Amino acid sequence: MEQFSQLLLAFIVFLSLYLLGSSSLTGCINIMALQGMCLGFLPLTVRAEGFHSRTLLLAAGMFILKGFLIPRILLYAIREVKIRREIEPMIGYAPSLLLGAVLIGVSFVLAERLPVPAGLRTSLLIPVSLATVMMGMLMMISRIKAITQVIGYLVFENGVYLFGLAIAYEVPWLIEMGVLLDVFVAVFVMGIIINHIARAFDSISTEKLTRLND
Amino acid sequence: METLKLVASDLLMVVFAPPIMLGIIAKTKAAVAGRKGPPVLQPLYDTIKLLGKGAVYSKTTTWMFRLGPVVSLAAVIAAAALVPLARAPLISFNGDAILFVYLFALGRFVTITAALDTGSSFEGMGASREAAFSSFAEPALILAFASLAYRSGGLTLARMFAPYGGPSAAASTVLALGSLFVVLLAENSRIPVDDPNTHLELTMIHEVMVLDHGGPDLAFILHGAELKLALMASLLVRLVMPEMPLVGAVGSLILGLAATAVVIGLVESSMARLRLIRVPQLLVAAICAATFGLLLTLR
Amino acid sequence: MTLILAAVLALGAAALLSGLFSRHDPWARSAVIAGLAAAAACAGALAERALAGREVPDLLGPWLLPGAVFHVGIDPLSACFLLLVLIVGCCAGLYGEGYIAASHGHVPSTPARFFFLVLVGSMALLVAARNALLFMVAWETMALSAFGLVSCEHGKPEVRKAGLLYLLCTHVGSLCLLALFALLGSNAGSLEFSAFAAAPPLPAAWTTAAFLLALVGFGMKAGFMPLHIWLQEAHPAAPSHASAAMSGVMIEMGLYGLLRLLALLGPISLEAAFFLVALGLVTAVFGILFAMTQRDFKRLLAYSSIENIGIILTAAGLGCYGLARNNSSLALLGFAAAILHTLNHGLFKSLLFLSAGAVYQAVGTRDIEACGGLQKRMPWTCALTAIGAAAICGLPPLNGFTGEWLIYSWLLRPGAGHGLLLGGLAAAILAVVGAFAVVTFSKCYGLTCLGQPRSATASAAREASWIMLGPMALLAALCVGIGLFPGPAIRIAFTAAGDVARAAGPAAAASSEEWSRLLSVIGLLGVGVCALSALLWLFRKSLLHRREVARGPTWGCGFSAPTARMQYTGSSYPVPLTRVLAAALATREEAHPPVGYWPDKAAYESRTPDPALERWLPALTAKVEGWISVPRRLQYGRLQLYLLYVSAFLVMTLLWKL
Amino acid sequence: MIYLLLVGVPLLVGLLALAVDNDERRPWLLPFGFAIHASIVAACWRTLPGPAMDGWLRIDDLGLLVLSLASAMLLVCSVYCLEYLRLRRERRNRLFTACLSFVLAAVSLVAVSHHMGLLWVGMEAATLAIAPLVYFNHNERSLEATWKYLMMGSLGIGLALLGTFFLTLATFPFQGPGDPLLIDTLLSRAGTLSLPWLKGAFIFLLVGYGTKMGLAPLHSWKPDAYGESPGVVGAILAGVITACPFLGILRAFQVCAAAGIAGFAQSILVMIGLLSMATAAVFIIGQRDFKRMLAYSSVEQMGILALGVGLGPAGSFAALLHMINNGLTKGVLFLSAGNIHRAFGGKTMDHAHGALRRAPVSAALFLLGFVAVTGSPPFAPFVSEFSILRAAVNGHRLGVALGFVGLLAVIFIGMATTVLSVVYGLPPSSDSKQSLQGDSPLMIAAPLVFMAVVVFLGLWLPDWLTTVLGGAAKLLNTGAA
Repeated sequence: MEQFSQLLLAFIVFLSLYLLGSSSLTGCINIMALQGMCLGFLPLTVRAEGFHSRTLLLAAGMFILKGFLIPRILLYAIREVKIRREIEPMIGYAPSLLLGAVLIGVSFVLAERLPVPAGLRTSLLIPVSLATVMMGMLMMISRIKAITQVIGYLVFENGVYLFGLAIAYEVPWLIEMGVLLDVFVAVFVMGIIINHIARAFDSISTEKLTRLND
Repeated sequence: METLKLVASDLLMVVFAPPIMLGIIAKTKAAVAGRKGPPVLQPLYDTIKLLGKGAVYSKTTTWMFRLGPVVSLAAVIAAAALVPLARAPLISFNGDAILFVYLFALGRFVTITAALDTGSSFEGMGASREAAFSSFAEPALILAFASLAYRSGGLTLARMFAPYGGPSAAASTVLALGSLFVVLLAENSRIPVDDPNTHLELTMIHEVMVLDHGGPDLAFILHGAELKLALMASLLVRLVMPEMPLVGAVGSLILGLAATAVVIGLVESSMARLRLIRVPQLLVAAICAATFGLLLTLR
Repeated sequence: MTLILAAVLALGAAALLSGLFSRHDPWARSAVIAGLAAAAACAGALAERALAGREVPDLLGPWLLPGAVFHVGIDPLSACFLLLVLIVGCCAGLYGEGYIAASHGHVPSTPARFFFLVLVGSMALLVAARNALLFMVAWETMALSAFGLVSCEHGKPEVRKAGLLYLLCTHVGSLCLLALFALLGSNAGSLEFSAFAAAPPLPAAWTTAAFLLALVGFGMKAGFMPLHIWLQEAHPAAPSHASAAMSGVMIEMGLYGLLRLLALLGPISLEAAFFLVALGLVTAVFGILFAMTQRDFKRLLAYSSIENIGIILTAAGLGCYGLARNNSSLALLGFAAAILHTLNHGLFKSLLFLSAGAVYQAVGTRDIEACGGLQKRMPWTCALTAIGAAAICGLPPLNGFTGEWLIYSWLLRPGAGHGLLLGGLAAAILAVVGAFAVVTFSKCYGLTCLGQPRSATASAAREASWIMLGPMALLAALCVGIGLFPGPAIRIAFTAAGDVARAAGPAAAASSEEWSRLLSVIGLLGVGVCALSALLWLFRKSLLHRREVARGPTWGCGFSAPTARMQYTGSSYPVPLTRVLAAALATREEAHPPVGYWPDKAAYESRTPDPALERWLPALTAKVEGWISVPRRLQYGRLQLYLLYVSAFLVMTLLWKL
Repeated sequence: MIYLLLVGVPLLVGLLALAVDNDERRPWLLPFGFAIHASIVAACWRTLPGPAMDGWLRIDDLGLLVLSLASAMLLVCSVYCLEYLRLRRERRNRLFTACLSFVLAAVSLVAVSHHMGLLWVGMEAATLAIAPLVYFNHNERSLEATWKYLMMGSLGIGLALLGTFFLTLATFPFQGPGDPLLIDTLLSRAGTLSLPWLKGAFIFLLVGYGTKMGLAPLHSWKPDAYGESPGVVGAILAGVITACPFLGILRAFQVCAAAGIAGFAQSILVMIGLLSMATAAVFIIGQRDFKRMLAYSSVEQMGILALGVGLGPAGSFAALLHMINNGLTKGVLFLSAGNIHRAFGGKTMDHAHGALRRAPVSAALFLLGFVAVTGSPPFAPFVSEFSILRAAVNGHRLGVALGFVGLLAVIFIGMATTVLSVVYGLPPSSDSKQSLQGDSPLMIAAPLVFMAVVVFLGLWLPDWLTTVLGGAAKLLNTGAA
């Protein structure tokens, strides 16, 4: 079981890196869906307590939401505003991959300084979640298109959720409440925004959104 | 009785000495130039004649114009009350030296404003020069006074100009004399600072300010100027005059004044008038001399 | 002690009423006059009691602010300044009514009245404040109301500029004072002045900090060079009654602050004392130099305020020297000279500003070159101006001389010591300043009031109204009165100085008596000069009696058609000095001399820029602009960058702190 | 029960607003609803209600301060809205009114929740509810502003959630009753918390809530959102919405102080406080757009708050007082700025000058508000800023004090240049300006009320307020060095 969870975590990190590297929007969304599914499996594996009904529910919810629902919305969005590829990002793909690697290193360094919480089956969870969080941020920073920024934000959310798994047992409702509400709302509102952006600027890039400055 | 004599002698000094000094200066110059020159009492005659004349006032002028001569003369007379002429001055108190300086300043102020009252460009010019040059003369005067005050240990003219036998008395006295003499020349518009009897208004300083005054006003002004000269000269004399009884004192003072007049006459006939731009340099030299004297007294 | 509250409240109420009655001018006017009268009555009685040496108990009230007690008290020092506030405040306020009425709406009446009353009230409160917080509240109220006055006529761009400059300077000063009081408060554990006095001496590093903070904080208000930059801009911008109150009283409040601090904290080091003297002399010399070269007579007056502040600061520095050497008689003399000159300056400077306002309204310009010949058209104003000018030059029969004389007698006092050479030089510098003052004010008065009118408006000038002349006459009367009979003023100054010099008791009283005796002799001599002049006047009258007294044109030295344009001008008058002092002044001359046999139009213009304002300040601002332009690039609108800042900050903090 | 009312009443008002279908009448719901809310808050002042929902809901002094500030400000602003929305007839105001009341509901939730998770939920709700208000003008600029606001906001919220998780992990191994995130639990077990996790939690919460609060360098959305939203929304953003994340940071600080690592938290707070002031100073100088200028001034004020808390007990007292003063003053400034903006049809120095001639009262209020917010007596912010300065000096931190004073001076210079040129001078010669109107009674009444309170607090700090402030400051510094 532990090996499996470790494998999953490693896979998740790999997926985030892949996201950093990939340029096609549909590709990104599919990979995100994949990552979401992995997240769905995780609750069953990381905690020692095994199969609660709660854990099952959580897993199923995540699986559906992150694996299918959100990707659908995003695909709808890009179909709505008719774009396929990310134009040249602010930070190139190779550099952002390198940065991603660096961030993974940083997150492991940070995780070193934190004692491993009791009742956690794998010590890998904390660094991986931190790494995912950071790579999500990196993606939000390095991409031009609004939609890819949303994807980055979702990666960030995944990281937060991963972290939440560590405490899912002690704080019964927080992770559901938080992550679900958060992801749901963020993506929903941003979908609206993106539509507006599309109408206002007949493009989905945030290039145009630099009028307000000093 | 003593004081009565004192007052009488002072009064004589204030009334008669000044014109006579001027007469002597003129005589000296004439003698050097090989002329006969006007009589020594000529300035006195002039004053009396002017007092007898009527007046012409410019339409531009106001009461300020008439106030000028009056107040300037009054200020100088008041200053005279502070100066130790033959013996102790009429009024003497700690700090009267400053008052002495500022009374002259008062006279200058009213003369200047009176000159400006005429609205004449020449008199404005004179006023401007007078104001400018006196602002170099005053620090020299104050510095000289300072050294005298420090060494004599009192800020009263009577003590400052009493005979003094302290350390480095001679040197400091000479320096004070020198600076005071320059100040005297400048303040009384003598050569080399100014030429009292030039006939080109453009080169005048003091004389040009009083172009419009005539009659009694001119008389007041002339006498005021003469008195000012006499007062500063008598200060010089007191600086080197030993202590002696009243009569002797009066006599030596008169002699000293006459000598000063002769010196002034010689200076005037031996030197040319400086270019106006050079005048401040002369006065600054006086300031330096006074400062050096101050250093000596403090050493 | 409640009297001071009554006075302040009366002024505040009057201010509110004058604001309410902005529609009904007469009501507002009566409100102003009533308020001023009431305040004068209350506070005057109080000041009299305090100066008579009777003990006035402090008034403590609860005040629910952290560290604050509503604590007002009065001692001779406060009373002395309170008196000044009242005299100048009432005269200027009364004059202001005439001024506003005569300005035909150029001066917006409501703010001019409201802020003026607030200004006077806050200053009355300021001198009585015994708690740092209360002091700061009064201080800032004063500063802000003055700002309101300065920007009364904010339609004019130069007024806006002046207002902004003033606001910036005064606020920087106030912040320094805040820091200062925070320092003192943390040392004393309370913001009460009494606690400051009782506190243990500050740590060495803090002493320096406190000294500098006080110097900048109070000096910004008082206008020590080079902190004066706002002063010559703001005073011309304000309506004249306000300029009078500001120049006559408000900037003196900076000195009051310094003196109060000295009274609380005790002696400062010898070096600091020397520094103060040097600063004062520099301020005086440059103040009068710049004053001499101005064409705008209100700017000229403002600069001369800087000069007088310098003289006062010199005297205060001499007092500090006395304190540092714990020679109480010297300290007493120095501080007394400072306070006396403060009083005198308040009187003649406000008089001069009031008459400047009258001239400004009559001629419609502040340019000396456009005035002239006013003495025939507005005799009273010009006569009073003459008195003020003579007084500010420190000429004997008037009050200006008394203070300067005290300073001279300090500097040239007999005795030995290494300070003496410096004393002599300082005296010489004071003499130079005095002589320059004669140049300046013979120009200011002579070229403005005398001669022939240089412009059509000047020849059409009319005399000011009586409500404007009355206060001016009162101030002039005070100038002459103090000059001729200085006794009371001297006693006031010495009792006030006693608090600062920590010299009380018989010795102080004796020396005060001594000095007042000497000055009374001078006053009598002044009376003598006046009497003598009168006699000579009569003498001349009798001589000219029954002789023909002709009136003709001014003698033009042979030139038969002199015109007003041929008179000496304000620009050419100080040239002999500006040429010599070119190094110090950097006067810019714009000369087109006549050329050829048939010269066409020739022109000459000279202008003396204020280095602190026109060279150093721009240089500083340019440098600051350069500094901030670098981080400015960070905010150019790209969301990605914003996110980057957040993430970078997060990671940095984690790596650093976790 | 009372908690239910506090959160429910505004929620109900919002739902009603959604239901009512008349733009004329709908705004009238707000003042009444908010007045009820305010009266409930007043009741809380009389007697603090005890904990409810086994400790999840509880008003302590800190919460009471934030709650009262929010309730009062929103009440006054709702009165302002009556007139404002009447002038903005061209827009449907359904969403605006509803969201305004939802904001109050969310803020009340934040204020009363005594549980880090619940507090976070309230913050989330507030973030979302404010977005449509920022977007009220529906033009490209407001769209951009909203976009940036939401992006930054959601990131911040995410980080705050992460911080909350950290806090939970700090309590591990957790046994026993209660929820680990209850403030009381955290405080009672402060000794046993694992410090590395706690530190991490504080940093994440500081960055997350700091982003919402607008501390530099997390502030960059602020000028855009403040500049492009209506004046009244700006007032609410600057006065109320900044107070809630501040409360969140204060809670985290409370735990740190109890766990004995106050020094660590204080050092970070002082650093970020000075940094914020410096950033504000840099951007305020030469700022031509007076609404953006106000935004930067708000950044500065947030920095002052952080600095104050970082300076120990006395500082925290001053900071809490300053939170209230700053809110009210910002109310004055933004409302009057909105009026001036409307009176000139522009919010830069190029469009707007001579406001004193065209909208006298608003301009005067703007000027006074500027003087107040820069800490001049006799206005309230002076008291708090001076106390913070004293706290710094009493702590012998002359460097901090010097920086504080210096930055205040620079900021004053920058603001004065803009404000004076807006207020003074001659208004632009107007040809088609009859559409732009000057002062109107209700819209100057609201800022006048704020101004009155600011002056009053500047001269007289009521002792009931002092006691509550003192209690809150004590809460913050239990066990603080």
